[in-house]
Amino acid sequence: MAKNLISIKNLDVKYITNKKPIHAVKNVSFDIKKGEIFGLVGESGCGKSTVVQSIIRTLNPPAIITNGYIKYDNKDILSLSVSEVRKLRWSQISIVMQSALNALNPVLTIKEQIIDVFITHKGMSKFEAVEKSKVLLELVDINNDRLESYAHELSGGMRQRVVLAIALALTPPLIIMDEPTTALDVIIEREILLKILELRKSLNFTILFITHDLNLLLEFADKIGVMKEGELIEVGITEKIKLGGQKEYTKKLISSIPSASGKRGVEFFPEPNLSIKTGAPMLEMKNINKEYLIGGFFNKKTLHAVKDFSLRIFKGEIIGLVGESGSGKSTIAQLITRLETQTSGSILLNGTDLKRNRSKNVSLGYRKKVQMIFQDPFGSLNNIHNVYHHLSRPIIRHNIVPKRKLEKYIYKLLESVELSPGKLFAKKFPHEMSGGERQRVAIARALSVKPDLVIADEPTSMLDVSIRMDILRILAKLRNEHNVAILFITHDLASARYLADRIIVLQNGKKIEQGISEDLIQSPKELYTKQLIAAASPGWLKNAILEQ
Amino acid sequence: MLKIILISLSIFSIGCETKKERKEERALTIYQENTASWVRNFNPLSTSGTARWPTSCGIYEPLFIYNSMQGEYIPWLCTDYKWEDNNKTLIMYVRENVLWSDKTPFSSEDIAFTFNLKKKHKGLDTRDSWSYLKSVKALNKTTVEFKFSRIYVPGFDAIVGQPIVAKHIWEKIKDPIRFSNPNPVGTGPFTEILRFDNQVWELGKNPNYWQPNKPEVKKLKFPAFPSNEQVTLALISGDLDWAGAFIPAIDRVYAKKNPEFHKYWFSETGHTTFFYTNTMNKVLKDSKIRKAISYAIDRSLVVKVGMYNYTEPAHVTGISGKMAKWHPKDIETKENWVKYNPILSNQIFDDAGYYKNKNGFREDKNGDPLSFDIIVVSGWSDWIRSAQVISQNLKKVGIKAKVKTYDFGAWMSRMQKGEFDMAIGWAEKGTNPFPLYRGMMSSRYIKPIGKDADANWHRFSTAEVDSLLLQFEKTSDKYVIKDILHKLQNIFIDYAPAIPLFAEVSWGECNTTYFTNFPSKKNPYAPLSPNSQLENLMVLVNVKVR
Amino acid sequence: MSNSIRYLTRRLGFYSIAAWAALTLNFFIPRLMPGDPAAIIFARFRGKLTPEAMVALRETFGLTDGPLLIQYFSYIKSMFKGDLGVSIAYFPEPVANIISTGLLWTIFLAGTSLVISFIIGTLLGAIISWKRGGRLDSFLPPFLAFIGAFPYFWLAMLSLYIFGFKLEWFPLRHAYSDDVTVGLNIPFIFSSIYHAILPATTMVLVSLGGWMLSMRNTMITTLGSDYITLARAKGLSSWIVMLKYAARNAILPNFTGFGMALGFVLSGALLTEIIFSYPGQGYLLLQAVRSQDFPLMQGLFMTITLAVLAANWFVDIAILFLDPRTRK
Amino acid sequence: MNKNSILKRWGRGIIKNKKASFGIYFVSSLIGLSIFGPLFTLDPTAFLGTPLSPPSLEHFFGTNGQGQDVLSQTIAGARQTLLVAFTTGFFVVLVGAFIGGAAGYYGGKIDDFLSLIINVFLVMPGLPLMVILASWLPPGPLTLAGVLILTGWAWNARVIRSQMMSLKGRDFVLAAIISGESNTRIIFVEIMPRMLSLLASSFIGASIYAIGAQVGLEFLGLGDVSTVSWGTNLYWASNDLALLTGSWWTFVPTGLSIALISFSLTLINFGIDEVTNPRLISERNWKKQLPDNTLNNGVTPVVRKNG
Repeated sequence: MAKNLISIKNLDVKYITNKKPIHAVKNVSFDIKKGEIFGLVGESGCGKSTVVQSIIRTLNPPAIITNGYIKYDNKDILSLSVSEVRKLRWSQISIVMQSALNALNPVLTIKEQIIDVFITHKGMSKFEAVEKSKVLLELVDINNDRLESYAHELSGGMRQRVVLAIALALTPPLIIMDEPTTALDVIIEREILLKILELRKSLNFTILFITHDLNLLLEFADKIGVMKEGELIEVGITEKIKLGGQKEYTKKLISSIPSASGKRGVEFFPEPNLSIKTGAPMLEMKNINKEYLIGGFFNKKTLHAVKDFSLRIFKGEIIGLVGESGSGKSTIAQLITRLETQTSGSILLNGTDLKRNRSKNVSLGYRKKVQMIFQDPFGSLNNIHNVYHHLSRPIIRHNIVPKRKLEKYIYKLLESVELSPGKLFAKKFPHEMSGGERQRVAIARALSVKPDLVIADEPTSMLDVSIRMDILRILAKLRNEHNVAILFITHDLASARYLADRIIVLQNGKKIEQGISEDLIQSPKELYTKQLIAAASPGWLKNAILEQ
Repeated sequence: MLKIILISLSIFSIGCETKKERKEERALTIYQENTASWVRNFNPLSTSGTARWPTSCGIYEPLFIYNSMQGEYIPWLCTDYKWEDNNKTLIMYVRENVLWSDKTPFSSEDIAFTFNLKKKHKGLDTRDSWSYLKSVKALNKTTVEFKFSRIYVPGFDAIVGQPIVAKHIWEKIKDPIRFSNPNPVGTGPFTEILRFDNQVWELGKNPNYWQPNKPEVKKLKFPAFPSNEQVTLALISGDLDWAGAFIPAIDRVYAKKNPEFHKYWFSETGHTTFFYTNTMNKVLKDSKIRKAISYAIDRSLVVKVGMYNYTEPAHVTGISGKMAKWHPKDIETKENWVKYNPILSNQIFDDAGYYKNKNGFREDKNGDPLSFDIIVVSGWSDWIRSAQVISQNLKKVGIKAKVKTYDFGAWMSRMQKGEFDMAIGWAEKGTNPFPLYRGMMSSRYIKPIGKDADANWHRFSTAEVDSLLLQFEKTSDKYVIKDILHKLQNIFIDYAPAIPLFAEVSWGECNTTYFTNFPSKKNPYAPLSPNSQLENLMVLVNVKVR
Repeated sequence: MSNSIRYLTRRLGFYSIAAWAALTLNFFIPRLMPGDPAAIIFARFRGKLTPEAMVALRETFGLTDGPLLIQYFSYIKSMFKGDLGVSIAYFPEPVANIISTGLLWTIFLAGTSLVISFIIGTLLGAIISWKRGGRLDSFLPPFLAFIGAFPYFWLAMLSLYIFGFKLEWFPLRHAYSDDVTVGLNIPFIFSSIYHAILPATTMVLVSLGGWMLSMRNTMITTLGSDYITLARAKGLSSWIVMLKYAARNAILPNFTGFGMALGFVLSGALLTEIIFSYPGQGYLLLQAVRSQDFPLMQGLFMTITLAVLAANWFVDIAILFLDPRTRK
Repeated sequence: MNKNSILKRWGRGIIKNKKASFGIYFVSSLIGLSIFGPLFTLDPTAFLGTPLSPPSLEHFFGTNGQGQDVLSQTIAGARQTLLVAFTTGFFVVLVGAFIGGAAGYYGGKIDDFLSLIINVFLVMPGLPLMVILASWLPPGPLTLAGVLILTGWAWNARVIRSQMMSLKGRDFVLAAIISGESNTRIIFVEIMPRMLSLLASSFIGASIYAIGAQVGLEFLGLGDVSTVSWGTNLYWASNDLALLTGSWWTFVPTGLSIALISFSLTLINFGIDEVTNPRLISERNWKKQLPDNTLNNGVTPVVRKNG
């Protein structure tokens, strides 16, 4: 049995505020053995980052560690003096931070940010440090001429590798990885994880890996700890957790993971409706191109965001539009909602070209027919207005129901998105609700004007895993109740599979493949689609290692 | 820490200031013009009057200097004059043995040249001499003949006051209007520019000056002072020897701090500051009303609040002090409407049919309130204060008078165009009261409202005055002159074309630590104020080193 | 790097538009104001002029009447030639000469105090944000805000009176002592510095708080960012984290402000120069205004505007070096 | 509106904030004094007593160089100075909000054009322009306010523009557009209230600027010195050589009043900043939990009951 590398006992962390202190971490204890990959999973705000930052004591004020021990190498980190902590940092424990763009200083070169580690801890000369840095970069497959680059000059994947390289600089026994791949696209995420595993083999370090994505940990970790509201509710080896663990919450998390392979298998989703593709399409996009001009007067560049894109949506249909960031899927949403105008091509609503109808009434009529649900439930509702305001405005504007029936209509609407009692929720302000509740309000708002088409732009990606399925289920239910068409935009092929009748795959602004959902999942034609499916299937990491 | 810094600073400061000038080296340090930095201009003919102060009263010299203290012409570059040809020709006798500072002899040719230069360049003729001159010729080395195109005896003042430039220098100057004459060659007591920086400059004495053993002072020094406050500080701390600044509460601030050396003398110039009432106004055109307004003004309060009691309430004729000698004998029997008498004032208004309404303000027959604006130049604080006092005085007799300040340009334009009800302003000046009464009552200056008038802004005239003025221009007979001036004063008292406020004084301060023999009340050989231009020459020549 | 050049040319383009706008404003303001400038000028001399003399003088002053548009073009033309006209109050001195007497002094006094106040203020801001909640942090911001709340001239006059007049620690006026020769010699340089201490200190004192607070605020935002946490996690010393990582970033917005302020020093020293009799631009402007010397006024406004624009352009260049993101 | 609305929360926060509440208390009492004070004091323009007499029972703050009562002049001066200051503050924000708001919201060509104007006004040296304009225009509070607005609006417009730009791309604005709201309603009902703290602190900032600039211009004699305001009080004090005559009472009350009101306004702004940007609150509470002399040294403190 391997020794404990680090062991945390009864850790308590509080944030001091003007009012009551916030108890962010409550009585957390766990051990990590040497050579292990320990995964810590939990939803945003559950305290997992606070736990790991306590280990190297980088929590900013107003945080105070109020109880517990962190034993490392027979010493209690929490008893160390400031200079001892500083010595411990990086040489013993290093950290890879969530967003590499934010973790790298924008005004310093990569070189400057690597060499100071060597200079401070190893007392190297500048020249030695630079030489060492070159080796380090090559370790993560980055050409050493990148040393003079700035963070903004690198791609997302490269930045993450650089941050990884910095963490490896002193080959510390323990590396903390705080959501290191969250901001990346699935395929790049895969590459980075493979790289980490490869390096671990050669450099032999222990990993404490933090993520909100349980699916990832199931592939990757040896042991998993589940956190909820500051408490560590369960710790177990991966195999046990995979089977559902012991706690209800863990079970719910496991069951919320959509999968792109195997059977569709989630019982409460209605079957896709494949029978409605008859007659004229409700909305049609014909050969749409969208180019953006970027840069100023003198250095104009064009960005071809959408290339020759066509789409037909019929009444009551759900189409999944799948693509990674930068694939042009959000641009398409903006074109349909007319927040942007296409460079060429035409959009027809019920057979009428939008370009020809520019008068205000027509556009108001269009607004009534096409509605949208945004990705970020915290941003799409205005903090200064309550739920009633958000729902009543479009109803009044489009004159959906007479004034005296307004209140009742709103309450009913809220209840239809499972916010009951409606009367209570109508009075709430956005900041008084959870993310899931907000997103339901947003759905209610989109439905309030009885639209024909709702565009749902990544409606679940900012939500906690455990409630994503609820939102998808509500959307599916509403399609059936209101016979509204939904354009479901997502980067996650698996969730598209659950909701959509048809799926369109986008890459670099181009439609590369489309088809009925199950058909496309079962027998993809394009390599890219295959990669996407592979990355969203259980066991993908092991398969990938095998492939190598 | 702070202590150390301060100590080292003060040591440092001593180090910097050790070279305090020894007594005999001390330059006569003068303040006359407000400025932040000096511009090198010594053109005495400059139309804009922008040359440095001693240019026309130190570097260059005039023919005669009118001494306002003595009321006589002092011969300077000329020794004598005479009128000929029924006042159509003026002969000047030029002083001999005068040298320019470059040792070239001075002669009558220089005088004739100076005047003919002004004829050639109209822009230089700010004294308007060529509107009555026909020719100026040097008859021989020591005589110059001025021929007049029309008889205009008052032109004498302008002619004798003209600073004379050197022909051998100026005949080579192509554009004398724009010429800044950086290295002047003059006949005056101080001609050598020793140093010229933007914050200080020095003027050394003329080695070839024609007055023997004069001046006693070796050099003059002019530091740049941007504000009166700075001047006062400099005077108190002994950095200035002679200044002409308005200093409030001067006894307390300056004189009492060192009674032995800190001296000042605010001498009356004989002129007066006036309160103008526009006679084109339907109410103010009535001389009775103008007198009623005058009765309502408490001049002693105006003088106290506006002028720090540095001057006196004006005489009803508008002239006083050195000019008082022109007063007619029977002046005491005349109506003295500059005396504060609000009861009489109220009565006159009532008699004229302007009654007070229930708010205590007077109305005319149509029920319109009597309401006027007093316009004053913004920033001219003594006038603004005076106007404020007057406004409150008038309120007491039921007249609404609001003080409005305008920037000088806007104020001037309103005055000239006659677009004002009431205003505080200056009057025309001269060696006798003639310019004053001409400016106040001549129809020659009257222009319709909206057109610029050079003088007579309040637009008053009578035929009687016009003919008197014409007579005056043609005579050089002392008795006739006196008689005409008496008549003009009587007319002024009868009609009250403008309301005299207080006598004008000129500011003059000196510090006698290093220099003596400045003019004073006891030794009034000239005004002390360095703002008295030509008369300052006498001071520069006569100041002695202690 | 060609992108940088393009960026700088673009900024230059903007500055020329701004310069043109200022130039035009400069032309129209005096012409739209009440009163005939020529008449006002001569009224001030209190001279008597024949109409012919008046015409002659108008010509010398350049106050010719004519269609506004033609006047405008000839004005633009002469501005391009650097001909700012002839001053009226200092006639016949060219405006350019007068301005040159004060420009260097203003730049010296106001520039030095700006640089000092920027450096000290920024450093203080960095330090108090670093030691947030400390004694310095709870004392300095309100204290400097209180000092800055006084009218500048009020403090300046008081300090001149106390330190200059009563205690005689500092000279009462001018940029250098009257008994030194102007030029590059030690007494002159020392004298200039000595004379600048009091005015510069008052200027620094009132402006310090602003720099400090804005630095503190940006520092606090910066200190919350991930790269600071990472830098700390790397075990670097506090000084390196504060200066190399935090202050280096936080100074950028402050630096843009510095550019603005650098330009304003030319005009901002107006009150200082009046109170301390400092021979600079500011007082000249006030004097030009008081004596209706609009060629001088226009000239001063023009140089000040150009200085502001030039200063901003230099800041653009500096930021290009300081912030690699702009080089994209 | 519900008491949980964010605006109400800010409001409560500001009232609870020590700095802001002190500032509000002082500013509002001074406003009250300036409104009602002149009813109880002597006529500030009347020439009452011996000029430059020191404070006495008859004149609490003494008399100035014209024998006017300094106390009533200080109170009456507050009226005009504050009126000009707050008018300027209001219009600077209004103009800034309109131009900056329009530029930020509409973007494109409108933004290009408006931004150009804003930037031109920004780089135009304000003080000289102010001096020149103030000298040419008829002096008085209206001119002062006008000149201050003209030279002061651009900075606010820029700040509001950038805030508007960041807000208009937010999802809640896009959501409002998609739900069919009109632009005016979006700007004024959805966006502007979100900027309320910015607008409020801009208003206060502009008012502070207006007090300073106004007093400065008047001190130079560019205001209407025949009226009573703080600037003219100081102008006359300097005119009467208050310092050299030692009559401190003619300039200290006004100078202090100006300093106190500007300081109070600054404190309100500190408060607004702290309430709406909690990061700025100094970590006093946090410090209280720690042993003495611990400051943020980059290492999270540990305070355990059992050591």
